[in-house]
Amino acid sequence: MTTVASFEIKHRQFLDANGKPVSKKLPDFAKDTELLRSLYADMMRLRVFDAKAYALQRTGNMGTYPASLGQEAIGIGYGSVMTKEDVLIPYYRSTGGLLKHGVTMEEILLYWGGNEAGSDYSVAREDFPICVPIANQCLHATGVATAIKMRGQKRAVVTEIGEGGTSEGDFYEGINVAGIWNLGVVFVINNNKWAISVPSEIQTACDTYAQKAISAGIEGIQVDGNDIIAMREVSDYALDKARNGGGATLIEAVSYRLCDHTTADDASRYRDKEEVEKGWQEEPVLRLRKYLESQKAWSDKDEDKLKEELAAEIEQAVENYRNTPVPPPEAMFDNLYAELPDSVRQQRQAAIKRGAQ
Amino acid sequence: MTTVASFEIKHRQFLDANGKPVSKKLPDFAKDTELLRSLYADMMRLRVFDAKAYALQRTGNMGTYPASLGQEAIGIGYGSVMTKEDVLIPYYRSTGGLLKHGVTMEEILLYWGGNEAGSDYSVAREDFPICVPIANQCLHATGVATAIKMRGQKRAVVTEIGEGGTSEGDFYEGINVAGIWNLGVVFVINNNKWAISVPSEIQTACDTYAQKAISAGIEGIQVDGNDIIAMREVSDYALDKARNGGGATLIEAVSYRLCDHTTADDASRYRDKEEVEKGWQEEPVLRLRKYLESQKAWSDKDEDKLKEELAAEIEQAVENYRNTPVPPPEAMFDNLYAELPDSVRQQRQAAIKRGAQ
Amino acid sequence: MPAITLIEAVTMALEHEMKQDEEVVLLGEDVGVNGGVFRATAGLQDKFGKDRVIDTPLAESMIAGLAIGMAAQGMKPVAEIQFMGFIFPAVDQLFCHGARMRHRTRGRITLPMVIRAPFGGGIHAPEHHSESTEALFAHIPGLKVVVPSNPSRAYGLMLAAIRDPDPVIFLEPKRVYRIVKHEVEDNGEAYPLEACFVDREGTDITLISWGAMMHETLQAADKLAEGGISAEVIDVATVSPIDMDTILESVAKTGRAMIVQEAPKSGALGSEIAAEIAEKGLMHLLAPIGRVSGYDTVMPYYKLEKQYLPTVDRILEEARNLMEYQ
Amino acid sequence: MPAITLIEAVTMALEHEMKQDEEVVLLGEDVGVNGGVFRATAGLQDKFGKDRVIDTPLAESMIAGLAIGMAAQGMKPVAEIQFMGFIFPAVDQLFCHGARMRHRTRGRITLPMVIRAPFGGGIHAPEHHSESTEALFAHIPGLKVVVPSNPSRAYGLMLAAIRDPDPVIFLEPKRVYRIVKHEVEDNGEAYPLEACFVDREGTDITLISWGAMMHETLQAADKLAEGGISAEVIDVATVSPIDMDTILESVAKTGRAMIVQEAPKSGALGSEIAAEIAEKGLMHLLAPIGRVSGYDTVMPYYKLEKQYLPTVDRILEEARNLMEYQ
Ligand SMILES: Cc1ncc(C[n+]2csc(CCOP(=O)(O)OP(=O)(O)O)c2C)c(N)n1
Ligand SMILES: Cc1ncc(C[n+]2csc(CCOP(=O)(O)OP(=O)(O)O)c2C)c(N)n1
Ligand SMILES: [Mg+2]
Ligand SMILES: [Mg+2]
Repeated sequence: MTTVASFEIKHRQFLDANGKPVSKKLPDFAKDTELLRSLYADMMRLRVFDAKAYALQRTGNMGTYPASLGQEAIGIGYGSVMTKEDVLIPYYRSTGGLLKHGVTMEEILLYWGGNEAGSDYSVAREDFPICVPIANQCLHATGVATAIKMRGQKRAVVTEIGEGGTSEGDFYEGINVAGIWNLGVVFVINNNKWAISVPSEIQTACDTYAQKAISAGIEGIQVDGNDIIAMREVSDYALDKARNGGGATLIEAVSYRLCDHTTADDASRYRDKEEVEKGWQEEPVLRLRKYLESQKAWSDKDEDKLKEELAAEIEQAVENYRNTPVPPPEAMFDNLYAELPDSVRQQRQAAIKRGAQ
Repeated sequence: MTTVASFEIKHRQFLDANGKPVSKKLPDFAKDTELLRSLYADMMRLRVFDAKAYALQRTGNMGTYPASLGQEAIGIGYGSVMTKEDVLIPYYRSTGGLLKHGVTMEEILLYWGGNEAGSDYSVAREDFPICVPIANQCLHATGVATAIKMRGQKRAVVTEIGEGGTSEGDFYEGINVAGIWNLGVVFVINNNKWAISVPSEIQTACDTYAQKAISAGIEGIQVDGNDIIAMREVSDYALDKARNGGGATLIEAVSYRLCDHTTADDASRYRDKEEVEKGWQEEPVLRLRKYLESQKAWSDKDEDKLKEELAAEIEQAVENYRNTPVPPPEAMFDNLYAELPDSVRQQRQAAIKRGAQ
Repeated sequence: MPAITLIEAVTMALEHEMKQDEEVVLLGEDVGVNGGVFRATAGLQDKFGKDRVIDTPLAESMIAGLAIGMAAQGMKPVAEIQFMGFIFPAVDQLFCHGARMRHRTRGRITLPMVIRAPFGGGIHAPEHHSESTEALFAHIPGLKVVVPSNPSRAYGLMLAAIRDPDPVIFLEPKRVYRIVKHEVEDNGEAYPLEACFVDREGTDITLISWGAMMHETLQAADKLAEGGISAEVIDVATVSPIDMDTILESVAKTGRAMIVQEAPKSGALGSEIAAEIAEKGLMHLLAPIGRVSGYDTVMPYYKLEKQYLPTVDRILEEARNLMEYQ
Repeated sequence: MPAITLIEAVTMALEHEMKQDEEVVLLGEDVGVNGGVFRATAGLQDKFGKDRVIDTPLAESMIAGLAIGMAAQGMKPVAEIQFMGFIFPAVDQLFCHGARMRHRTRGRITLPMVIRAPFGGGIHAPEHHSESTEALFAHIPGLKVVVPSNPSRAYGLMLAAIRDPDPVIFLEPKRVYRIVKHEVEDNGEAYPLEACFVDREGTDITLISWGAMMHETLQAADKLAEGGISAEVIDVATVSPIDMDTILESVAKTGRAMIVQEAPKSGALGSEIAAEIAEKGLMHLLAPIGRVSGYDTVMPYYKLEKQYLPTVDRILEEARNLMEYQ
């Protein structure tokens, strides 16, 4: 037999689990200590916000919430290289990306608190609302990128999906068309090893998720998703390529879900403690802190100050969230169509009347 | 960056377009002249049958029909290595595979003639009916293979799909689960270059369809689908593997659709004559004939005799088809459920009454 | 002004709107060079180029998802699903996102998109090519579902669908693609959505239908007239949301209502119309509400499709039953 | 005999049938080690092994397609779709193949399979987790659609669904998964499919419901009784095909019919029931046919779900209107 095609999948990592560089050549931006400190702050911000959201749910003040614990470098990584003009098509665990792209904490809380106002982003107006059905957001990303391409704009579209989500047909349809039309989409797979209780072995027979790119004729890169430097570097490359007509990239960010799937889940039912402990040794926040410390760029004092600031910021967001009134009954109808049909208008009136009772 | 995975796609061909061996090592079975002569007869049988089906449609005696012109080596190739115990999950252009697996010409005509009796196969009782919606048959194949695996049986499942069909999510979901569960499925892609009027470039950015296997962690092989020897050899390998716990294979059979998409299509609207002429130079039937002739294993007399036999066989099938009465109105209801619900029973009575009017 | 068929009217409306509004783009399987398997987009790629008449890969979920993404950016995609029987891979996109993007973002993201699909039986097509499942779409709040029954309506309603700021499912009755011609002026005038058309006034019974079945229904009305029965005939046209006012008004006048539909009877649109009449117009009813429908069984392969589809005779029989009801 | 909840009754029925019949296998997302996100399959993988309680990859079309393939080989797959809001990727498989395999092969290949899915609102779940779209499935000939409203019915109907030789969509009202307990004997006795349950006899009005809304409906019936109104209450249970005989008989007796459903009003199951009554029971009606429904809008995020869902008060209001109708 003759060989008609051959492929390789590359892996990117800069910092090891202890925050030590694995190679001498760090990317240029890694020399910018202020930048690294801000990335650290962003990851901490997400972590503290998550903890608060959990607490709100546990105390009956919010609905189900999916945290990003252990996966902070992913959303903060790609989010940190997005411009305002780029578009984010998030899934439910894209809190990091959303926050970095300007969606407010209050909006995120409102969303998970069961209020549509949370999807009416004040800043990132073109970003899609959080996608709960698995994988179909991939196709929205290709549609947005199609419009962008047709209009000759230089904007990247980023979408994120879990490794479990790659089993859905929509994921493949998305990367396939992105390949064919050379669309400026960056598909980020958060490979946190679990899809609720289902381990990654049940989602694929592949060694990497990055190799799924080969089926679409696009570039696939595996990155250590707990290494914010690698995550940012690869994202920067991919988004830049996307903006400049270079086409789509599939990034597999290898990480680990240190938390339960959501507040509605109890991962101890199906995961070994040891595995989770091992996960903690790889986690991204401490890893960057260790590196910063090794560079004398972070101290306990910095840490305390940051925590204080974050606490205040989050407290304010929570207060705003809690002070947001429940929408009136007519909110159920008011954005159904541009103009409400007569038949439904009668139902709206009835709902208002009943709500007032 | 470090390399974490690498892959190659192999291509298999034995005979060139002129029926000359491209290498000295033909597979063993190719020494069996009787076998090759029978494969030739099978391809001719399909070709003559197709022509008859076309004529029936053109004369108002049958509905839409999709021919296999130029692609005969594919279905005859994999069909020739299927045992009775293997299961075929066909698509609408799997006439070759169906015929080889025991489905009768009459049944195939009844199907395209709008009569469900055509899907009630008298021989291949476990084969699925022809699948018209693109790609969802891939998942039936994995389901059948799951049952076979759970029962510890040694049976292969074969399913066929067009290259256009690989753009559908169900195709990927199918190969993905076949990889994970190590299912004994052989996925055959008929890459006839066109999906109705849409050329292959619009279905994929890949150089090969075989590489889509990489996304599922299964073996992918590209084969010259106009070379029946290669087609049979690769199919034999894949089916054998499937029966013996070796898991799934994706076979891309590269061919060309010499005919219109179906009788309802007019390919001259969107295809260049030259391209079709080039296609004729690669076609599988003449290719094998040339090889057989070079081996002194086929003569004009053989050809005439074969054509005569086929004509008679097909005439008989057509006669049976044409003598099959239109089903009575109650046939609409009689296999809706094992037992017809009362409400529908009343409709059945009404339909019978109206039909009699 | 030459007379044109329903499908030519679709083409004319698409072309009109593409000229008017450069955000309008067509996409789907075989819509480009081939001009669609039914020729609805014939010639348009030549006129507007490959960027505005886009042959997509073969994937319906993708087509719907692309349309959603493009519409979110302010384009006005008109996507073709080749046959309604193949729309199912797209319903996840349409139901979970298409129908509710405006709602869930409080109007921040809106989707001015159209999904076109030929539907219905009667052309001896293969399996899965002949179903009428409009009721599935009509049950989903946030979608509008439109079914033109003749060339003029195809033109006017298609313009309205494209201009509508929300997603519209536009279902084309393929059996009547070419059976009647109307003189349709290419004047860019849209018909209103959410309005029934009263095609014939009458006093004894209201016949309610849409799409291809309008033709049998109108023929039945003719025959009823010959027998001295005056039927009012309503073309629902926008089957979701339905303009029930027009229907209820008519039933108030005639006292008898009968729905004619091609879909299986159970849980179909006819059920919704009957239920509304039973709720809001009961006091006017002189007879039960009739429904002439496809049967509650799988659409048969084509040899039996004539037995499946409602006929003029079936309509007449049921109408006479209702007239004779005491 | 300990009292058990609806979800425990589902588990008991699954376990019973798995013991009885080794062709019965469970599959779905998280059904294995985790026992399902609602715990419907809790403990079953321990008891029956990984071959019979199968955690699948995350793909609903695949789950349905696998079930079809397995059932075609004579197995009896019971597949879980984690929430009804995620069933849409599977409808292509269910509508194009699941519903019609027996029909199109003239009975050669049959599909004894069950698709389970929790559905409905009221538990403060995230987006897409609270819809009631049973009407979509009920419109497809060849499927049976079953909705148990309480623990005993969940047990008896689940046994029937698994034993049924054709595909059954089994929708579990998750809001009432744990709100009532019944003493249910694990005796392997199935309830008949296609039979309504008359839960309360009455003479003044027939209240018709299914699933979670049965609970509000029964409460409303209590309150009506306090006010001297005798309501007959029917649990439809098998919502397709519907046992209309029982409903029509009841309406013939009471002269008043009202349907209570959680789904959006338009084109819902209630419409079908009302249409059948309007066609076959009109002469008995003393009042319009009432429908108390969810609104014709997108299921809102959870802060407003209480406003969306029909309440006992709404049922009472409508029932009293019908009683007062002249
Ligand atoms: C189409 C669909 N099916 C099922 C679900 C239920 N569900 C929610 S999250 C989840 C697991 C997802 O895992 P993965 O894709 O790995 O993402 P992660 O949650 O780990 O970030 C499932 C099955 C859903 N939301 N959508
Ligand atoms: C889900 C679905 N979408 C669309 C169609 C209409 N259709 C029938 S054949 C075809 C092209 C298929 O091309 P390909 O997969 O390459 O197979 P080929 O016909 O070339 O063998 C299309 C679009 C269909 N049958 N099913
Ligand atoms: Mg995951
Ligand atoms: Mg092809």
